[in-house]
Amino acid sequence: MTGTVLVVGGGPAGLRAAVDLADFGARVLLVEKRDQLGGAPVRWKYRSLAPDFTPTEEVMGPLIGFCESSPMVEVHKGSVVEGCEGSVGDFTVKVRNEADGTTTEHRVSSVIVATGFEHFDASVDPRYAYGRAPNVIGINELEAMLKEGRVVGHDGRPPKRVAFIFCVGSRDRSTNPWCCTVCCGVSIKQAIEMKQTLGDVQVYMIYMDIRTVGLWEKLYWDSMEKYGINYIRGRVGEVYYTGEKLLVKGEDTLVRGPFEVLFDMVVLAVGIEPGPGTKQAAGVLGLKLNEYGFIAPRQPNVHVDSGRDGIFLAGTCIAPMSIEETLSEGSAAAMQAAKVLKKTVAV
Amino acid sequence: MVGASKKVARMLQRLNPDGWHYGGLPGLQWEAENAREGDRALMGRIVDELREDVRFEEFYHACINCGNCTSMCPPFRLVDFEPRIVVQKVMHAKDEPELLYQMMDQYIWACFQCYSCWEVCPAHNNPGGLVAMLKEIAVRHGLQSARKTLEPYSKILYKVMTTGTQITPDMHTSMALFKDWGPHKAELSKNIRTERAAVPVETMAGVMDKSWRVDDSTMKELMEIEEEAGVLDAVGGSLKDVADMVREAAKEME
Amino acid sequence: MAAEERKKEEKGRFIAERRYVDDQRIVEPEKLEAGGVDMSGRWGTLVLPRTIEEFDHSLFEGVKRLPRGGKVGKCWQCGNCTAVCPVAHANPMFNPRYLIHIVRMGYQAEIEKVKDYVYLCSGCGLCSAACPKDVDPQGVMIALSIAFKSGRAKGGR
Amino acid sequence: MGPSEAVPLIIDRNAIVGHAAVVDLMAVLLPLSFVLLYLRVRGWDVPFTPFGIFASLFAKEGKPGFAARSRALLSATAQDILFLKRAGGRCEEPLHTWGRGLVMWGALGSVAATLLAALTDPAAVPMALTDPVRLLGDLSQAALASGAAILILRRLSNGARRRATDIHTWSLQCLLLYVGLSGVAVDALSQGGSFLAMEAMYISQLASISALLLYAPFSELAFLVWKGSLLVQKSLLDEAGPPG
Repeated sequence: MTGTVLVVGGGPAGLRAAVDLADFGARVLLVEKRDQLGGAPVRWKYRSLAPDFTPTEEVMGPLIGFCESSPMVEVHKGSVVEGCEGSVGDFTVKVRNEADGTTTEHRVSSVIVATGFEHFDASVDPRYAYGRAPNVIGINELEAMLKEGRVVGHDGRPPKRVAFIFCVGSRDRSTNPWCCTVCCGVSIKQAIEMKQTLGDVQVYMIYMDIRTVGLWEKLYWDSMEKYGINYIRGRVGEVYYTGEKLLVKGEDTLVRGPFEVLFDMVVLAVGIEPGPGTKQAAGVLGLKLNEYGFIAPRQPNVHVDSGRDGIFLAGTCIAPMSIEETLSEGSAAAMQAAKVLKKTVAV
Repeated sequence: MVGASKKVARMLQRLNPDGWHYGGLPGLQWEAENAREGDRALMGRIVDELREDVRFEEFYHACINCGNCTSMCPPFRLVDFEPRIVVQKVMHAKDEPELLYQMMDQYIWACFQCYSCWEVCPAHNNPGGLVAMLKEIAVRHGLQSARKTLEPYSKILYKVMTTGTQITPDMHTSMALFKDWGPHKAELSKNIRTERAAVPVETMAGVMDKSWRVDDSTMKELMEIEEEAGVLDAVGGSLKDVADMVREAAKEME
Repeated sequence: MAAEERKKEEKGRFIAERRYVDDQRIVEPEKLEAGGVDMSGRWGTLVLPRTIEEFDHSLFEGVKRLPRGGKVGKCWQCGNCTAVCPVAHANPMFNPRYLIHIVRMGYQAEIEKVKDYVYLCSGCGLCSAACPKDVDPQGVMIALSIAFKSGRAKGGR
Repeated sequence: MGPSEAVPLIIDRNAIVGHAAVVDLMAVLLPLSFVLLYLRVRGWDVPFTPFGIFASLFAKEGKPGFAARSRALLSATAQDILFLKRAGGRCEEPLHTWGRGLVMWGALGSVAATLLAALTDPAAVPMALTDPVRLLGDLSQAALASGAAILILRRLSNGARRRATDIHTWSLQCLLLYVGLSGVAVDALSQGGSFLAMEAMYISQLASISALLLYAPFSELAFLVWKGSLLVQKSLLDEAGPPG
């Protein structure tokens, strides 16, 4: 019997689970594919988190700091889980370091899968000209620009007129048919930050529905009432680069009018989709993927339960969700692992 | 049917006097009247026919009103025609058959079946296809509107009936594969500009031939289908010369 | 008068979906000659595109400064105002939600089409009571009708 | 301009506020009110003011001539104001229409009664209770008060409507209510109250009328007057107005 828990993925959910378990007194084996902890918020250099513009460091910093310094947490960066045998209370897992190719074996009591998500690759959908035309960027790239405090086009000049296109790679049978739940809020947050950074910029949100769920609604109201951000209901059919500016074609469904307007910059609210890490981890751990490629819990309403005893789920590898939900799911999964520990080794 | 529910009566009233529908967006008075004077039983039959069509399952799923279809729609640039409204009305056809019927007067005839809408629809609806089905129904039932609208189009209708759509591969700008064209799209569009430039403008005949090389056997089959499906008989009433032209063309090929 | 109306009706009569094309966007030259051949009639008919090529918020900013127009920026186009409006029910050319949106985005052609209907507002205040965002559409209609006439805000003459 | 001249019909020669003083006051306030209205409308930067309607009567452009225009002006006035075609025609609740109607008719009746009284008896000695002019005045004041009360109660009765109403609307309606109520009260006191009480009430009514005259150009009323006259002007010049 062992008192160690394996956490796959060093993003918000994984870090939260690791911190909670270490606090609880368990040893944690944290395996992260990339060379840096923090997951998507750190990797994509998120400036701040919706809905209250909390700086990313404020949320992620303490978690990363704890995991990197705590003697209870053994961090394996640049590594992936390659094998997993055994059953609840006593798994034997192989962790391979991608850099030097060495494989180590560990015995763990339970496994928490928190492999996270990838942003949708907008170049898959040709109509947005992403990757073909300059100044067409994703919200992930804009976050990094905002973090630098320098929002500029490819020519180094700040844009005067920006369009945010919602639901890129979401709610579309050709790409991803689900709603990513957060990119409305995140885009609005960025639009506000852009207004704050650039001052005289006209921002247009081209949306199909605004899904600022729960308390995020405040973002939507403030963006309109305090920052004068414009909303156009419709969906864009084509973005065309004129050689100077970007021509955005769409319909304003509120007036049944076609519009073809020139913009300096187009920001695509790229959605959330399961990444290759999720697929790989699910394969190794013998977990079922649902029709969309996310890991399917035993019962759709109980996210933590993977359907295999001793393996628990947390965060966006199950479904798209916001960072606050991800963090609580990390804690929830840690609780399940703690229950297993209590039954088997009595910490 | 007399009861036709207070809701319907109220809605029709709303269409009057300015003929607005769908949240007060401008609609059209004459069509509202057309719908009011229309045969209610016929309206119901039209809806049933539409829903029973084998293509319906594939062409219609559900509309989330996003406006993507319209954003790519060429007629929308000029005419107040929207594929989105077409799908919306098809979606509500069971409850509001008069709105569907109303649309069949002039509205759907603005569509020329380029199927741009089909390609971009996130729900994989096919508004252009639905319009085609509605047009067929209008012709089948010999609706006055169909006759009136189609009269100037006899020749073009003949062309469509014998060789399919009027769109040439290079008129289609999207990167995505145009489903209706098959794998020969690239080959067909390679020299089409040069070929077209060589065609004397007065004739126009050559242009049409270049648009889509249809196999003789395919064309014959197409005509047989038209004949068997009763389309030619239905057209015969109002567009006799077209029906005759199709029949003659079929005979010539034999 | 009658002759003028007939002319208006004859304009673009070859267009199959004529009723869905705005009168003012049909251009039909009285006489058209090409290469010495008289081509007047349907060959010269041209329909101008109705594409919106620019958003213009100057009128909207003007409305915000007019009495009772200050809260118009809060509108999120839910349509509650139009839903309860007795005038819109009787004459749908008057549509508070629509008016606010076209002014916000500055759709000039649309404004020209419906701006005279704004005076139909009876000032009953049902919309202001129904508005979830406290826009006060009744007051906005006052500001709009002034703005359409005012030289201060672009769009009215 | 509302019930401005709704001076009570009983003015004793010994009254504290004499008839001449009231006439003088109105002679100052009425033009001032019009000037303020003009300035307010001009402040919106619109080319048309309500007074432009008289210029339109003689305008050169437009089809019909002067006589036809005068007829149009009269019929528009009758239709829109007397029969509430515009202001009341599109009210959802009949009660609302009644409120508006009563205020409108009450105000007009008060003005008419005052003018008639001034014409028939310039000295304004007490008139018999059965005097038709006096009856008209009393009924008009009562109508004005009840109309204003209906409007206020209608707004008060609905929470959302109450919240959406701004201070200008409240002030205007309360002023109208007070003008009507005090008019009725003055008359009632003249029948059986003390002279001083009546005089005090009368002075307070004069004050409320003055306040109304000075405030009207800055209230919603200015907009209604402007909009109404604009629509009438449109029909005078035979411009294609919006279909009612």
